[in-house]
Amino acid sequence: MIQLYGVTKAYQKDSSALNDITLKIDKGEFVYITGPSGAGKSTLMRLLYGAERPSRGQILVDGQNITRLPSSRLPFLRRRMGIVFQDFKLLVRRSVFENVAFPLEVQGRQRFEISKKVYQILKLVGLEHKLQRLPLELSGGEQQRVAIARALVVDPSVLLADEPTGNLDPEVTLEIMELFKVANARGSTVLLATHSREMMHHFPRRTIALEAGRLVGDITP
Amino acid sequence: MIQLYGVTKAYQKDSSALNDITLKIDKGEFVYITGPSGAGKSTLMRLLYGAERPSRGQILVDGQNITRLPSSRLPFLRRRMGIVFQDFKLLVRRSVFENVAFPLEVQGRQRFEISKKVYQILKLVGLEHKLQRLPLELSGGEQQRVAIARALVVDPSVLLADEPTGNLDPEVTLEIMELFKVANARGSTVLLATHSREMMHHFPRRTIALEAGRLVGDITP
Amino acid sequence: MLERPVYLLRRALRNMLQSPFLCAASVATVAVALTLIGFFAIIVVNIQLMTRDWSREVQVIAYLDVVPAESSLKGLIEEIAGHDHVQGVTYVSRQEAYERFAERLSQDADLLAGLEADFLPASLEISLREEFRTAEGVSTLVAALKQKKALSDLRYGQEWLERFEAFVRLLKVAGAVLGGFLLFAALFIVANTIKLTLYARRDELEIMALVGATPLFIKLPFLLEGALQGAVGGILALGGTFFLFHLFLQEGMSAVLLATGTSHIAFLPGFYQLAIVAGGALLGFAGSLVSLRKFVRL
Amino acid sequence: MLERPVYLLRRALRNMLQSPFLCAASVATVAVALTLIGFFAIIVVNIQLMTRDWSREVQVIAYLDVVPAESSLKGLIEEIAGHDHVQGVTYVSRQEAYERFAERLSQDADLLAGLEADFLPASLEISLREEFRTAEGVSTLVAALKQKKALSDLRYGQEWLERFEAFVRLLKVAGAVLGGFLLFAALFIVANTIKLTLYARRDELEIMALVGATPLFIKLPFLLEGALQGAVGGILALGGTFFLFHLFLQEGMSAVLLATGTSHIAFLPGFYQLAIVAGGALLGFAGSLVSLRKFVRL
Ligand SMILES: Nc1ncnc2c1ncn2[C@@H]1O[C@H](COP(=O)(O)OP(=O)(O)OP(=O)(O)O)[C@@H](O)[C@H]1O
Ligand SMILES: Nc1ncnc2c1ncn2[C@@H]1O[C@H](COP(=O)(O)OP(=O)(O)OP(=O)(O)O)[C@@H](O)[C@H]1O
Ligand SMILES: [Mg+2]
Ligand SMILES: [Mg+2]
Repeated sequence: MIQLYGVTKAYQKDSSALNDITLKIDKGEFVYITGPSGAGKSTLMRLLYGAERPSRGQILVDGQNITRLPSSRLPFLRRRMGIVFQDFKLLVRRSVFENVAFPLEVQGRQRFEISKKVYQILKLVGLEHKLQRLPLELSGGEQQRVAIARALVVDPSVLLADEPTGNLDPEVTLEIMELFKVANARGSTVLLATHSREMMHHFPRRTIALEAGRLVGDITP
Repeated sequence: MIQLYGVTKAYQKDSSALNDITLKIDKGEFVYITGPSGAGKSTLMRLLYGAERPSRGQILVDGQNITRLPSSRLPFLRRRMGIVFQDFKLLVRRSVFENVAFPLEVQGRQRFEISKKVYQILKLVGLEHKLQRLPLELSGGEQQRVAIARALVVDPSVLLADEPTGNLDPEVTLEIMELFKVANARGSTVLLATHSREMMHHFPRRTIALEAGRLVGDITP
Repeated sequence: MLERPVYLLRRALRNMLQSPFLCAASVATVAVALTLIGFFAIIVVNIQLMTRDWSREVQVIAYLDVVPAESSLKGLIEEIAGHDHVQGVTYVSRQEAYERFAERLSQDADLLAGLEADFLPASLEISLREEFRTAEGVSTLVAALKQKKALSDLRYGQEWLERFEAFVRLLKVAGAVLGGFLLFAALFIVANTIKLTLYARRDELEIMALVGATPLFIKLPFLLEGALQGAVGGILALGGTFFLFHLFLQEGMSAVLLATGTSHIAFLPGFYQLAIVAGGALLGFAGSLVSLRKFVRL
Repeated sequence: MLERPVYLLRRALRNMLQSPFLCAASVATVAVALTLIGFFAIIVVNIQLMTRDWSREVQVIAYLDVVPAESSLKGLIEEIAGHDHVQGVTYVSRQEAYERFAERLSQDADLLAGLEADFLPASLEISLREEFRTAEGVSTLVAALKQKKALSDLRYGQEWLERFEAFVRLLKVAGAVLGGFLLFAALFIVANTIKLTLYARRDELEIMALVGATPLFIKLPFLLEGALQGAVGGILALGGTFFLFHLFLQEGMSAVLLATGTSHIAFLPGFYQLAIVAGGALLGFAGSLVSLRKFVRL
């Protein structure tokens, strides 16, 4: 469960990227976050995984107040999450396989378990033939799929996906959406920031709309 | 005018990203390049601006064979082009203003002329209030618009835009498409790699379809 | 994670393989810095050996106005040799004294041609143990010897000894300042280089933290990598020092050295060799530790 | 682009401001490396001064078996002084010779108590111009002097001179090897550091090329930046050297130095100071030039 109470985030003094957001997302929900460019979608995500702290307000994830979390606890918060970053954030010196394996290594999983899971998930995103490639030897869409695989491989309890299909063609987008739905069905709470009306149209779900940092809509179809 | 004759590009021995492409794009045309993720769209662009050399085949831009171009001539080829990179490629230590001004500085334009043009184009993409920001202090869509502004500011004779609206909301996408159309109307040849069926539907133009490196379609509506 | 040193080592090695340029930059910097220090150490070690040679000349001379009978002379020598500051006692007869004096005047010796050989007195030359070859040690010994009647006329090159000690002090101060600064410079430059290599990889460090790695998990392979690079740098430095030593000091200078009275220049003793390699590892480790603090928050 | 130095300078300065960490890393490395070299140069310069002091003792002594009349003595002295190797001629009478000899024996001087003052001959001490204070210069002068009948008995400390020359040669070789390696190390480390700072910005260099910048346009501001950083590093090194000099050498060691016969330790002469700053600029420039070749193709 994710709760926000009066959350404001101002990167600079004069303007705030998020403004007094109060919001509740239940465990296992599938939620779109939408809004024009610069509305604050990524900022909301960054607050949830603790890369930024809110200027004001409180954020609770599974009942834990993460605005008060000491930074030594942050890694453990993040291990319960799967995050697809808008700019991918792949380790450029590591292969596709190593990138996807990394969150599992962090958690101290066994080697054979890691290999199996990584291979499976890479197969699902259609990259099983590019295990040993470096990220910069991939196309934009392939990089994005590596990022998605890395987020999904940990069976996250919360999945944060920031514009995860911006570089993908409609067919692959459909496949990826299927993966998100499967993860959601298995119990992951999914937050998906997107501009794609097509996507929201094909898979209608609760949609939270931001505009210039303010909550301007919260519609459950 | 852009001509490709039997162009093949293989990054690795066993597989080729582009395979025997022969293609002609007239001066002043507006062309979509489409195809699934990993089809070779970005590779085609990279060949056109000389970041990669084809493994086989010849490429002519305005009658000049760029596969034979000595690398000392490459900068001058690129100055006639405006390029929106799929991963933006902004100078992270320079402000938005400086990023957009850079191609003009390279060409030795006067300072007052640079200031004027940069401000105008940033206004067109809706970033006139973020001149002094660094790229990493922008949202994904804002960064993409800076990349677009940098490509348009030089009044390019060829505009290469690789997935230029993947991070933009539908409204801004429309505005950006208007800018591309204006550039096209002023004489720029426009090559636009995209997955967006919506875009191709709203602005129908000649569409070149790639699949696994092969030319599989070339439709003029 | 500490239970899995093999995993850590594998990650450290992979890191190095995946950025050979950064790895080479660190290793080379450590190697060059430590070669410099090794070279300096060779010089210091050899000056120490030289001054130890020179300090053999620290002695007390007791002039015997009346040459005693052979038996009592023997007793006297044994008595003196019993003092715990004394290393050895040599008897110099009048004839020997004259010969030495003539030798000492070298070219001018013929000026003494008309003189009798016995105008110089016989003497006992008393050498000191190494640890007492100081102005203070000599004073103590002299005070003890003065109590014997036969040894009233004592000479002990006070002036020479003071000069010598001043010279050694000078060398020590200069060596300590230069050496200290060299060490500081090496430390600073290696830390700076490592910081730059980590700066070039700060995105990597940030991403690791973003996908749930603890600071320790991020840092350990880099620390290991730093230590490994440092150790390799240290080994190269040892090789480099030996090469330079062989090329310039040992061979080329032996002719020059004969003229100055030193027989040969020694290479670094084993302990120093070990210290260079261990120092390299420590330098790499510490450099990484300090720099990581900057790039991995917490 | 060369017509617009102001634009280039502005870009170089902006570059530095925009990556203060990288800038500081280069400047600090240059500063530390050059401080080390400056310190070493102080030592070399002072050893040179010292050996010049010592070389004053190079002289030829002509013993006069028969003391000539005052007028002919004056003529003789003037004649000798006319030789182009000669700096000055001093007459030493028998009495003076005896006093000196006694002094030279120092503590043992009382051993000469019973002897006459005139057992030593009078002499002319002929000092040489600086450039001829070598074994060769002395030989030439001696050959010339030998042709005069009055000057048959010449002494010229050949042995001492050879030792002295060997010692100077030793210092020169050791200094050249250490100094050469120091310079190499400084060069290598500075170039390496600059390469790392450029490596951290290689994306920037690549992007500039992709939007149509010529290699020269990309490189010039970085070269300027390198030279500026190097010059600033050089100035800091000068300050650092002076600080260390003041702290350790000038003050603390004057007492020690008195005992060894040197009056004071000099700071670097102006030319060297200039060389350090200019060297810093050159180092920064060359380091950037070499490294840019790696990251800006063509
Ligand atoms: N690090 C930062 N420093 C300053 N301002 C920032 C920073 N990051 C984001 N902003 C600003 O905050 C606002 C919201 O940014 P955010 O990235 O959350 O937008 P977004 O909704 O994700 O947009 P997009 O769809 O373009 O990705 C924008 O105006 C942006 O300029
Ligand atoms: N530097 C490289 N080294 C090796 N293979 C590469 C490299 N760049 C691209 N490829 C491969 O070439 C193929 C085409 O890549 P390209 O980037 O042209 O695809 P694309 O059509 O732009 O895809 P997307 O829509 O995902 O951006 C892909 O299979 C990719 O893995
Ligand atoms: Mg965003
Ligand atoms: Mg692409």
